[in-house]
Amino acid sequence: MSVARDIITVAGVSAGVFFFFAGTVGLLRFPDTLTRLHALSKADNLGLGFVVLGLLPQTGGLRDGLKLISIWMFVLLAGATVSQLIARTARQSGSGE
Amino acid sequence: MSIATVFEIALAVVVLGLAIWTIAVPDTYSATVGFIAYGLLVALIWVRLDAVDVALTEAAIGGGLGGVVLLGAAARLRGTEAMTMERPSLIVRLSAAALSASIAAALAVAILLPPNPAPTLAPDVVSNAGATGMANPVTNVLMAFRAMDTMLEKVVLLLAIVGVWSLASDQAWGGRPGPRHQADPNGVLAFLARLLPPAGIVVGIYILWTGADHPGGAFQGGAVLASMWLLVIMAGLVDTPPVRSRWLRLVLVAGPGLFLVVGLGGLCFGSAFLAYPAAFAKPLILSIEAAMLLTIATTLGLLLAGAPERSAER
Amino acid sequence: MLPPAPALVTTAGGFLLVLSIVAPVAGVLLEFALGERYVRPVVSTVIPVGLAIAAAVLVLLPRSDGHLVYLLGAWPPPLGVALRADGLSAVMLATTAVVICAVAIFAATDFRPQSVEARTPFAFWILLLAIWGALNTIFVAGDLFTLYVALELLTFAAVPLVSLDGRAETLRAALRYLLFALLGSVFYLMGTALLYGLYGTLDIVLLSHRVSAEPGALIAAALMTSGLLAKTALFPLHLWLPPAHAGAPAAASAILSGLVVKGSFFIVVRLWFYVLPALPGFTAAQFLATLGAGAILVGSIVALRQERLKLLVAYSTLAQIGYLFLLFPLALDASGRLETGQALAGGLIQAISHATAKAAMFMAVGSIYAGLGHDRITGISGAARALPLSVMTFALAGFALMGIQPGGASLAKELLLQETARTGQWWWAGVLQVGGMFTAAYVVLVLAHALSPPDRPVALAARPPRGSGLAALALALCSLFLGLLPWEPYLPIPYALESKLFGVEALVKLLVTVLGGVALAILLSPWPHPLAGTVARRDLKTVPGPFRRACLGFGSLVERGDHVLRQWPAAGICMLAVALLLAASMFGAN
Amino acid sequence: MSAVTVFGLYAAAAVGLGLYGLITTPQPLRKIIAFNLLGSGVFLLFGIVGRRGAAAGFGNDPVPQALVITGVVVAFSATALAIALLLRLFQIAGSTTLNSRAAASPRSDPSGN
Repeated sequence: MSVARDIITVAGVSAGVFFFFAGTVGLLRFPDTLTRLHALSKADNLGLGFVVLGLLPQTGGLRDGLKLISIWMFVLLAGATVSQLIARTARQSGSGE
Repeated sequence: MSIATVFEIALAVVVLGLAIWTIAVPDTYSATVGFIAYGLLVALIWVRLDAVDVALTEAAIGGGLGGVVLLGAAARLRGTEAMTMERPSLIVRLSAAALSASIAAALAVAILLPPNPAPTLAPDVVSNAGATGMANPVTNVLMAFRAMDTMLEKVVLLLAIVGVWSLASDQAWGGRPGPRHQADPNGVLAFLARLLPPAGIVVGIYILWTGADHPGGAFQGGAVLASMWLLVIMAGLVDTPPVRSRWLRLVLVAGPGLFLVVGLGGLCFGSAFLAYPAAFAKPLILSIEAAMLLTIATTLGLLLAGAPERSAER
Repeated sequence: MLPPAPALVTTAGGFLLVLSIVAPVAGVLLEFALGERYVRPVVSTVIPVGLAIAAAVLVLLPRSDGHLVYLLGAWPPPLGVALRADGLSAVMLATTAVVICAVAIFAATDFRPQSVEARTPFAFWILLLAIWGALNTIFVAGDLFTLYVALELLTFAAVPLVSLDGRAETLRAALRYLLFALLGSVFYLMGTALLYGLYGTLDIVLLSHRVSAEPGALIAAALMTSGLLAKTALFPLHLWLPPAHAGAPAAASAILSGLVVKGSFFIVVRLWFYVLPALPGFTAAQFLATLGAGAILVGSIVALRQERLKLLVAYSTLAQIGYLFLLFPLALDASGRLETGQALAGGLIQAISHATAKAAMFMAVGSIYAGLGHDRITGISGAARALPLSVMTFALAGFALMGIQPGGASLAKELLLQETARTGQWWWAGVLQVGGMFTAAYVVLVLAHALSPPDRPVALAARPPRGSGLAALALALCSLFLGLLPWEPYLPIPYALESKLFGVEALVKLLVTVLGGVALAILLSPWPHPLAGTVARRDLKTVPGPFRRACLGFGSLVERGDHVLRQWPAAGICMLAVALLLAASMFGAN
Repeated sequence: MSAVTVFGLYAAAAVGLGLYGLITTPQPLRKIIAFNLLGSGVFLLFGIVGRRGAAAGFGNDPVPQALVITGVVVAFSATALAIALLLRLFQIAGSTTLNSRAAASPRSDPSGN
């Protein structure tokens, strides 16, 4: 049973790390603000989601699991809002080209 | 070499790189952004040092709110910073580098020569924890064993507010701090400012409450509440209160005031100043912390808002 | 278990120490919460209470064996924090109370609360009580980290005082002050971290038993000392002091110059004499005093070249701070350990004498500024007739500082001179004498200008209120009669000294000081001499022209050097160099 | 190498970097950032001291932790006050240089030397 849990964890966290890595590469390589933002927000949301998913089997109980999931939800919410704001500023100031 | 050590070395190297970048990068704005990332990674170091209370504080106050203050200033000063002043001459820089390196080396020697066995007060803290009825050792130190320091540091926060306010122009005195934020009431920021604070307030109070037995406490909770307040202000949903407001003044002195009153109670009726009667220790400490939470949240928020700039009338 | 040491039990009357901190802090909170209308009742309650507490400590201390101890929360150190008062704390508490009281009376009209709340009175009165609370904490704290918090409290209260008037110049001064003071506190904090790591306590008494000459402890001592020196503005770490002290409003300058720098000085004394008396050793003590001598020389020469009176007084503070640090080598015993003896007493009395006299001086200068509308030294002729009270206050405070009997400075100088003879360090005797002459020089210079007849009748811009003038005068008189006070219960002073203070020999010494001062003033002040037509002309004739020109050239060189040292990078480099040199000399001694 | 060694070396390096930045950067805002860096290094010193004093079931001595929490809050207040001063200075003077040219340059000698 614990082996199965560990496998899920390793798989989930590895997937998360992959997305973070991809997002970081995108942040560094993409040419302008909007595309960078795209890489960053998408990869981070997915990456954190997979990390949380991977960690869920390791939690002690329902409470801790809920805490983990709510962390992810908060990051989603904040990330979405901030990306929106950055994108709008970028478009208004014309630096999104 | 264990995997933990590899991770720690990697962490130290990354943090060091960020620190160097923060100092060396020509653009001030970039330096500020670098410092925020730095602050969050330093919190990880604190976790590795098994000091979760400090990690929370460092992330919330050192990296988070401190970063916001710096970022705000960098944005306002952008443009002027670049054009300004000449860098010091090469000789000055070289000698500064040499001397700083010597100080760092001396410090490294001093910190890495371990006394054996290393002195610690942890057992003392454990054996006296019964007097307060709380399990978080850091809260015990802050609120009971070294309560005087904590109380005086609340006064430092209050003085910082006085100092910031004293920078107002005479016309704006008594008015509202900071610029008025105009935001689209149906925009995404306003949406977030309506959605997040209820959850944030719960989290802030939870951090305070859990601080009795687990990592957490008034500072960390206060920082969360302060950021919720700032979010609402930045979304233009509420305005900063005028500094003349009597309520505001009362909230700002509530924490140290209650601390002082409880302390004097101990002096008059109990065994000593800032001593808590054993039966009421936990409720007393928690009520002081609750008052402090309110005071800290307001103080931090107002420190970020800055000096009064507009008269109280809209 | 052994019974706890006497320093670790609360003594009778120990609660007074708590009250000495709580009273001003409660005042701060009340002022802030209640606002403008209640400032006057709050201040006029807190000040008498504070005075009474200081007096009670003075009375109780000799009866309880010279020590008051209070364990906060009844937790004994090392876990808890203790407050302790000894003779040094008691006299400093009393001095602070007296100076704060005088400044409050002086400021009562300048910062009069209005019916509508205004900015400056709001800030001033809160900051005044905050400084008082911070200083009292510094004087009675028994724990190095509590001292750190108190130091920060002091800085946070002092910085906004500098920029109260809100001009760009004072804002700049305040920002420099804040940044350099923060650098100082960080150095202090590094030292506390190292000491805790080595000994597992920050309690002063416990540390003094545990501390030994290990590398970590020596580095900690060097770092903490240099941090405190930066906060005290000892030459060459003084970049922030002249603009800050000269730019602040008069009442604030009096507090900053008279009291605030004494806070960090007091912690240096605590650290060196009470935490690690055996560690610094001969070289480090000589080094500190050498910096002090440098401060006397540079501060005095630059003071004599200032055009503005407030800057002159600010630079003279710089010189006087240097004077305080001469006590360290004189307190060494044969084995290189610092003894809490006569030299310490002399240094502390000098600090007290300077606190009272310099506060009075700044208030007098403030009144002259307000009265004439400017404070250019070349334009104050006739001030003695127009503003007799202020000029007299300046004169009395100056006399007290230059060591006229029975002033505190003369007693201090006598004590220190005896120690130079006892320890055979004759070179410091010379510095002490020259320091006195320099003080005489700038006092004489200002008085000569103020007493000289004006070219045209003096038009007063405003008449300073009489209450303010009397408060300053009272403080100057305090300083002038400090030598008559009974110091024995609090400070280690030999009984036989009083007789030496009066008599022919003392008079001759005084005469030499004053004449030396006159000569220095003539040689080093670039301004045209106001009395050139009368007495001084003969002196001028006897001084060969080229010689005076050379002196003036030297003065200008020193001023340039001072200007370079007050640049930020130079001061920062000095700070690091001082820390490293201190560490090196301590390593050399152990 | 233990965590104490690694982070101990880092803390010393951060102090050195912070000092260098504080001394050499001309812009006040950069000085404030450098001060914060310096501060974080000093706080880490406490953390290392505490980590070494791990005992009684705690991974880190709680006393230095409490000292750091107090210190962090004080450092934050200092940052906020310094920034407020800086912004006000900028508002009034239009620049943020700490050297005022008028007051800083040695005045010409009135006696003609």
